Amino acid sequence: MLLQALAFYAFAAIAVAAGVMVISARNPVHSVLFLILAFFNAAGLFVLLGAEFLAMILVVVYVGAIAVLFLFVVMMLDINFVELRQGFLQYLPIGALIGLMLLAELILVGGTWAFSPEMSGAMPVPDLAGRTNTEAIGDILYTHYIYLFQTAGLVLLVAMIGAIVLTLRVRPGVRKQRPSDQVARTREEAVAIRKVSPGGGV
Amino acid sequence: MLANLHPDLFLALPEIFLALAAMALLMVGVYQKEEARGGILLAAVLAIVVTLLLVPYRMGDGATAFGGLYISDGFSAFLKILVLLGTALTLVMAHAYNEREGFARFEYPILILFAAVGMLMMLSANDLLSLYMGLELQSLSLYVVASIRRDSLRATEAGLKYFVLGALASGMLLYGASMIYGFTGTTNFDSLAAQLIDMNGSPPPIGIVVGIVFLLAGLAFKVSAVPFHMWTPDVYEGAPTPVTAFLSVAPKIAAIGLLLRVLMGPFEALIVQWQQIIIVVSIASMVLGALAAINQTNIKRLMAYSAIGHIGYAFVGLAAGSEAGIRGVLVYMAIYLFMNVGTFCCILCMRRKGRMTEEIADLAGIGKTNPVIALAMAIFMFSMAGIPPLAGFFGKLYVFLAAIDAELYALAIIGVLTSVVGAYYYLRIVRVMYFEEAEDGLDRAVGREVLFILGSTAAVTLLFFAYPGPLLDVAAVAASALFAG
Amino acid sequence: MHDWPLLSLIIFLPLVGVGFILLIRGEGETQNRNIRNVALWTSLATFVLSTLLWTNFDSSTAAFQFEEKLPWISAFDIYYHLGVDGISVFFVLLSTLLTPICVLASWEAIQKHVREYMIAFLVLETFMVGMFCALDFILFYVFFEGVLIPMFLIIGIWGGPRRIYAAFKFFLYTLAGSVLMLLAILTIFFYADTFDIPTLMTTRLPLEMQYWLWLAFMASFAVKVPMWPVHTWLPDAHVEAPTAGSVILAGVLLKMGAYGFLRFSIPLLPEASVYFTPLIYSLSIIAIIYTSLVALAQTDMKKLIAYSSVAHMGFVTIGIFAGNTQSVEGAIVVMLSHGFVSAALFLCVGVVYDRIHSREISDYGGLVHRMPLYAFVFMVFMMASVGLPGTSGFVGEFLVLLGVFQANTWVAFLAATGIILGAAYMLWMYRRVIFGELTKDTLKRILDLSPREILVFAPLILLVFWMGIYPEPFLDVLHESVGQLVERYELARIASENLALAGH
Amino acid sequence: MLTIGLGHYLTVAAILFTLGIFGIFLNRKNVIVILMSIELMLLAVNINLVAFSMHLQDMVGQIFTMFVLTVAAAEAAVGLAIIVVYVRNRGSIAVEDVNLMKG
Amino acid sequence: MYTAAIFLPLLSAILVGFFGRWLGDRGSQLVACGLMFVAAVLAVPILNDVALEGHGQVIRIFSWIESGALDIAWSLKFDTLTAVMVLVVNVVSLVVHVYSVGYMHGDPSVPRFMAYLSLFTFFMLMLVSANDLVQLYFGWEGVGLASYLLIGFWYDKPSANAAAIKAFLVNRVGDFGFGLGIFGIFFLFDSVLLDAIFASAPDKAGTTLHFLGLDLDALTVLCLLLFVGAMGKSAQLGLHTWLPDAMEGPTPVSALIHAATMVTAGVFMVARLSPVFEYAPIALNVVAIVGATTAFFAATVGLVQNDIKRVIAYSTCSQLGYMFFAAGVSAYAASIFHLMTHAFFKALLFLAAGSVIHAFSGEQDMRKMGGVWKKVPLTYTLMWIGSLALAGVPFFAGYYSKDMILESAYAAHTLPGQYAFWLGIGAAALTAFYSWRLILMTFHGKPRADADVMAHVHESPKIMTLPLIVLALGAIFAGYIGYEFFVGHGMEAFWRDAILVLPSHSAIQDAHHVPAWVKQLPIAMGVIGIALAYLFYLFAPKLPGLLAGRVDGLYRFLLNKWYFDELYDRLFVNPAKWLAHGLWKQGDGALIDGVGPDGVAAATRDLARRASRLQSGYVYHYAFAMLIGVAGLITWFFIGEMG
Repeated sequence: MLLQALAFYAFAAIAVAAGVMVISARNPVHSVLFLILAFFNAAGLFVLLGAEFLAMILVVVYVGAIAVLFLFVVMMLDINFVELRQGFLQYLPIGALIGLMLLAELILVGGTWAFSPEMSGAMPVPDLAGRTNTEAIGDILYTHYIYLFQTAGLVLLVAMIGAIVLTLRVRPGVRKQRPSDQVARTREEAVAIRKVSPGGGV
Repeated sequence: MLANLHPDLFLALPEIFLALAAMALLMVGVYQKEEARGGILLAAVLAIVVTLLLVPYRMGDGATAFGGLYISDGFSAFLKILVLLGTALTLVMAHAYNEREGFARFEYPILILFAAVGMLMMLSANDLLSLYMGLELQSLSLYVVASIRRDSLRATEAGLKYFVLGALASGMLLYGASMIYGFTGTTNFDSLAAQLIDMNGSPPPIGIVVGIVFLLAGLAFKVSAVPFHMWTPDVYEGAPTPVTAFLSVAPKIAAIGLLLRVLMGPFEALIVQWQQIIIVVSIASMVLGALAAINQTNIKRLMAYSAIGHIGYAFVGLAAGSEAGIRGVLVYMAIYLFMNVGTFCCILCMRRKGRMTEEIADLAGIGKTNPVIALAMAIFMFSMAGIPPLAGFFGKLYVFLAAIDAELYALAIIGVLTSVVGAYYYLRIVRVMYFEEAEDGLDRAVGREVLFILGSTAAVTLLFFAYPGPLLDVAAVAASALFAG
Repeated sequence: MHDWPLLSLIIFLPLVGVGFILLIRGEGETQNRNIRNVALWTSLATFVLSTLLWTNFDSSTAAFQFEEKLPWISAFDIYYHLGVDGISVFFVLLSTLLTPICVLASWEAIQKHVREYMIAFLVLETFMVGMFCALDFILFYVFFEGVLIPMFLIIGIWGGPRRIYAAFKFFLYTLAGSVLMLLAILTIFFYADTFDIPTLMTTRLPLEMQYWLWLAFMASFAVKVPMWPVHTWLPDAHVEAPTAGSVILAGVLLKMGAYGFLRFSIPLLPEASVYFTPLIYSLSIIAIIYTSLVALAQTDMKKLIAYSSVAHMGFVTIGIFAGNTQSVEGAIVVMLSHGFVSAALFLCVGVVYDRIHSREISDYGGLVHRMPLYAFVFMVFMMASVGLPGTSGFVGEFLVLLGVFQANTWVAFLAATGIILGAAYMLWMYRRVIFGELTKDTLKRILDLSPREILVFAPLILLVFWMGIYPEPFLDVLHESVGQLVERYELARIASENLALAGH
Repeated sequence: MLTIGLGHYLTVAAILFTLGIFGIFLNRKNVIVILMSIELMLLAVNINLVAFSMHLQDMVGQIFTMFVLTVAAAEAAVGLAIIVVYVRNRGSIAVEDVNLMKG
Repeated sequence: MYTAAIFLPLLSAILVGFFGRWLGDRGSQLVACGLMFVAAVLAVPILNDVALEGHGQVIRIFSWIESGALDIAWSLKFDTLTAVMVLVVNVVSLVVHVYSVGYMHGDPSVPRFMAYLSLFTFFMLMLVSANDLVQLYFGWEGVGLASYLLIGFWYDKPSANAAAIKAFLVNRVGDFGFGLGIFGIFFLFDSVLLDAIFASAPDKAGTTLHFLGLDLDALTVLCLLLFVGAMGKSAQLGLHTWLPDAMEGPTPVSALIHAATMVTAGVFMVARLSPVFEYAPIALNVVAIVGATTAFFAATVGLVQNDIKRVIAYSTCSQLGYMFFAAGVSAYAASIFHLMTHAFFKALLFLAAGSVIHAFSGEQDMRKMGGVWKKVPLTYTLMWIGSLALAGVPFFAGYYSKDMILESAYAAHTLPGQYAFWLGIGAAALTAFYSWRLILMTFHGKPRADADVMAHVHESPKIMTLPLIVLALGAIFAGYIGYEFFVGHGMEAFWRDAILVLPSHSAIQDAHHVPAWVKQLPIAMGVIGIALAYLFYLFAPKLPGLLAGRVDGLYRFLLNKWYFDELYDRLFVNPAKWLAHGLWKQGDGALIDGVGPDGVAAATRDLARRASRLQSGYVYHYAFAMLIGVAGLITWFFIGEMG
């Protein structure tokens, strides 16, 4: 119990601290790294909660893919370090006030939670001893949630198309594969029949 | 053959067909020669038209599919038709423009199709999860579409703003969804409704209320209601005009539909709470929409504020929270669709000496030089201002009728007064077109399909009063479907 | 005859004309001439058709006649319901009469956008007539507001130098008033569950509700009438509008507000009307005296006539709310009379404006030397405006004051001072414009009325004398409907007096 | 204090969420950081969902989390793409420079 | 016959007015005079029929206004009063028509003039033959219109235009009272028909009327209101200011309208409504006092005027005062009698004055006349006759009627009666004085006009003098002939029920029995006046100047007509102008528009500027707005939760 509590506080504190650093670090590369740190600790929290599959996903997908993507872009854009300009602090007090008020309210709301019997969900979590978290998710993700699963595929497809549409630049003079050209190639274009006079060579 | 399909798939046929069509067109586009890609846009329109026909064909009466994630009823069908109509019209409008302005990318219609799929999913959502997924499918497509003119600084800035704020909004929405889930233990609309009604009388847990606030904030962003509207003017201005036209109708209608379903379905029991929010947002939208538009010189920006104002009026009907109110909103959105598409047709016609222009001042004197466009524009402007006998008046009439029925007098009074202020800037456009001296006028060549849409939407707007029955009846059926569920 | 949808025919015939005008093709002047002819003949045909209303009118009943009722928006029980009674029939005639006159008056004055101009007038006619015939509240509102569109365009496109300001002021001012009325209409709907005006007339609304509804109606009608202090749009609109626009504005549009009071405020909200009568009295008296004085200071002919309109409409509102037979009938007669007299006065200004392009009184003088016929015509209408017995102006004003005196002597006393002031400003203007020596070079070659202009004025002069000397045919039609109205109002008055007594 | 209940997790999530919002409107220098702030917000939501899921003994929350993660990935991709094209056009990444259109 | 007598002038007006251009000057004159002649001739048998034979009647023509209890028809009521008036009006009008043929010779718009004259006659006839108050009002306003048109006949003259407007407006002030009176009558009697009113007047005596917040005696209030109308039309003190100015019109107009007929309409009205006035003693007293004061006031002003027509105008004013105070002491018959005789001699005086003016080539200032009595003997004689009648010298028409009035006033034995009597006596002396002052200044002494003018002085043509002679005959004999009928022993049979006098108001009967000094005093005063005039203007011409210098203040006071015009300018005209301008610029412009539409528009534009400034373009501001929105709403609900 104690260990669990300690672990929670450690993960939580580091996650929050990393979060603060993400938005306040001056170097965006540092921000990305702090983001990764935050994700790691969140994954830790997930494990504490017993959602180990999600924890793994978080680490693999986020740290492995997204955060790296961030880093990649940050590097690619070769951002200069800009100094904080004036006016940054101008809105800070009022912004902080409103933000803290909101935070206080959200925390208060969290405290009001109480379990009631009607809340028994439609998809009860199976006994962890019997089935792992991963299995439990797998059981329903591809059956009950097939509709959304397919939609998720579409979302990713759109993201892909979007990324390509926006960023792909066809540089003239660069040789590369053009599937459409290849498919559209016809026999007439590809094959030329020449009369070769005998003995004359090609 | 269709009958052999799994019943769930059968019910969701419109979405499935449209998604498959989009993917098929994507394949065609990729493997086709650059020059032959123009046909994709038309094929996309065709796909939408087929879907449009499938919607009433597959209209269930509240039947759910995929374990309660999906619902098909008259309400969703009505709005789906509007959305698809808006999508098709704006796609057709885009054709000539895209060709002319040199960014006829085949991805454009495909992204629009995916967005449409997302909207259809939103309208059929019966679960917070499907709501979220539909919304995101739509939003992601729109972010890309808004900045599809990637070498234009304005377009990319619009896309960036839209994206950043949109992501913030969906973050809020998610947070709200998580709260609602946490405090009720379910995400399904039906069980949500059942649980919330169970509480009968006792004040709802604050967690649910907070959840609703966040959820509403996320949805209000999509319909650009104040104070979640801030992206609207900039995105409207920056995005290419056909995209703006699309943005101004289809996603608005879809998001309004979603709002109606969420508020009247699962959260009907909490009407006391959300009604306050809707009233505040409605008033703020009407006031800001009316005021801020006055100073605009860019017509697309003006249309953005006009859209904000119109959402305020639609919210008046929503605030009533009655069947009449919902019917009013539906009618309002239908009429709004026609007026808006028509207006954007006019904006697409604003070419002078081969260059597009968006300044209101450039409309000067077109009453003389381009009488047809001016007449149509005047019709739309008077209609938007809500002057009878044009269609816009009837839209306002029904929402105010509902508001009065619900005894929301103050809201109604503020509403009609802001409509007077709003009339000022609509009239200003009429004034520029008719009262000011003609300059060179606009270019004649605008594309036949644009003129056709222009003419037909103007005719609908002008003559709606003569035979309003069908739309009203259908809207009534749609509204009652929402209540039956 | 009775099987014909006569009212619908009258309402939509102008639109048929619009259709024809849209089809006209041709070159420059020929095209314009054809357009003018179509507009003229359409409006004349409409007028002829509308006279059937009068000849076939059954003046022995207060019920609505020539009724037509078709479902329109069944979702809310909104009907396309038309009908006229003694009160409304003349306004229909007034509208159909003034339209051809307007067309004729604009024959030469309007040279640009002739097609649009004529379309605007014909559409305007449709709305005006429709408004006076409508027996469904929503239908009424649609027509009532629809009028704004053509009028806005008429002022804005063909108006004077400050036309944009005037057009916007006109439009927004009246719109602001009428949207509140819309809410009142909707509120009534939810109480009475109908938009049907004849049914509503027999519905009694709760007192508390009546007060608010009355104020909402007032907001709309007072602007339209216009009553002090919401009258300031009128001088601007009149001054800037083209002549025919002013004619319609003064001739018909102002009547819409007073008609609204008669048709809605009093029958639907009788108790509230009684309650607010002192308010109407005060505002109207201020209007009469105040605007008459302001008219004295004017240097612009049209503005002067515009202010005089406000004063005349003050008589109308007083008469309506005094609520006895004489005052109400008088109010209607004043409206009709003002309909042609002020219309004619604007036409008179238009005649010289077309020649000299100035409306400043100081730019004229001694016109009688060159334009004796014009001077005569002007004199007739001036005297009618002043309320000289024998002209239509007298009958109405006399009846109103006679009736008002029965209701409240103070009001009659103060309102009667308007007669003195009215004479003062009209005579003053007439003298400066018509009399005196002809010294101005611009006027030395001015021409008297053309045959076309005589044609424009002739029917109006005829009407002025007809109504002044033999108003029986007009009054006959009014009696029953006004009688019913007054009866209801009287009951309400007694009721509220009882209430006041009970309260003490 | 030592028993870690739902409230604890919710508090962490609330803090992270607020930080995310803060990151969006306090950050003036770097557009990419805004994207990271959004990721923070989504992370907070995920913590919320998982915590609720476990305390409700209901799988839906975890499934929701799965989808949120998926979408977040897609969002990041699109967002980064937009930022890339924007920066190509504008030549600056400062948030303050993103105000060509206003009024 | 009856109808023809009334409508022939209208026919004349229409014919001459609309077709004057085709008829030509001569034709117009012929048509107008011809039709007037027929009408005048018809008036004689009418008088005979109605007054002597007693065939009074009401002719209904067609209905006019019908609304609720109000039911008015166009109709002609003939009784003695009407018949007398019709005769007077038609005869004087005929005379003036004929006179105008000569007087207006050479004027560019003769047909118009004739048409106006005929139109006026028609309205006047409508007035006197009205069967109800509204038709009376119709004629009343109609004559006002005609008067306006005729005063402003020479529309090139600014002064004429101003005078015309003034006449119309001052009359409107009177009509304002008259109108209210009619409304009140209807309120009280539920009818405006004269017979119905007369029938129920006795019942209504003593009832009260809630008027302007006060409960007042109904009939008194109504009679006073009606009397205000009469004051306006008959130029009584306070509303008299238009009459002298009205002399801007051509002289025949002054004779017809501003002496013989229109101005007497007020007197006619009071006499006509005698059955009502009789029951309102206070109102009668007011009438008497106002009349007497006017008689004296106008006479004093007449003393010092230099314009020949103005002198006569003030004299008219003064004589009207006599008529009113006669009516005020219930001697209506005397008042109508004087009205008739006055019509003749005053018309004569005016026309003769016109002749003089004609002789002096249009000059009206008496200081530029003189010394021509030998050159224009006929005019001179006629002037004498008129003046003698006016001064009440025995056996001229004025003597009978004026003395009767004074005696009645004395015989009334009321305080107002005594007041009227003494002022009337004073006025009689003044009248005689200014009449001879006029004659002496005009005809005697050294010629003061230019040689040019003097060379042209000549007698007027026959067409002008002939009518004068007709009038002169009237001025001489009308009194003698009419005395018995009007106020003598035959009066009961003559008047029948046209005039009602309560038995207690027997001033006329008593007048026959007043002491001898009462009968002789007016004559004596007249002689004294004449003698003084001779002294001042013939024998000691320096005396007037000396006297004027000695009592300069009084002289100026009189010369400026008691400063009425100045007072009204200060009191009404200038404030109205100032107020008008102020209300327009400050009221409408600054206040209503400034706060109303323009103010709202400006405020809206200002708000609009602020609203669009909110849209700063910065993403973080946008996000901040969303944050505020969410935080605000949540806080709202939290507060709701706690509160």
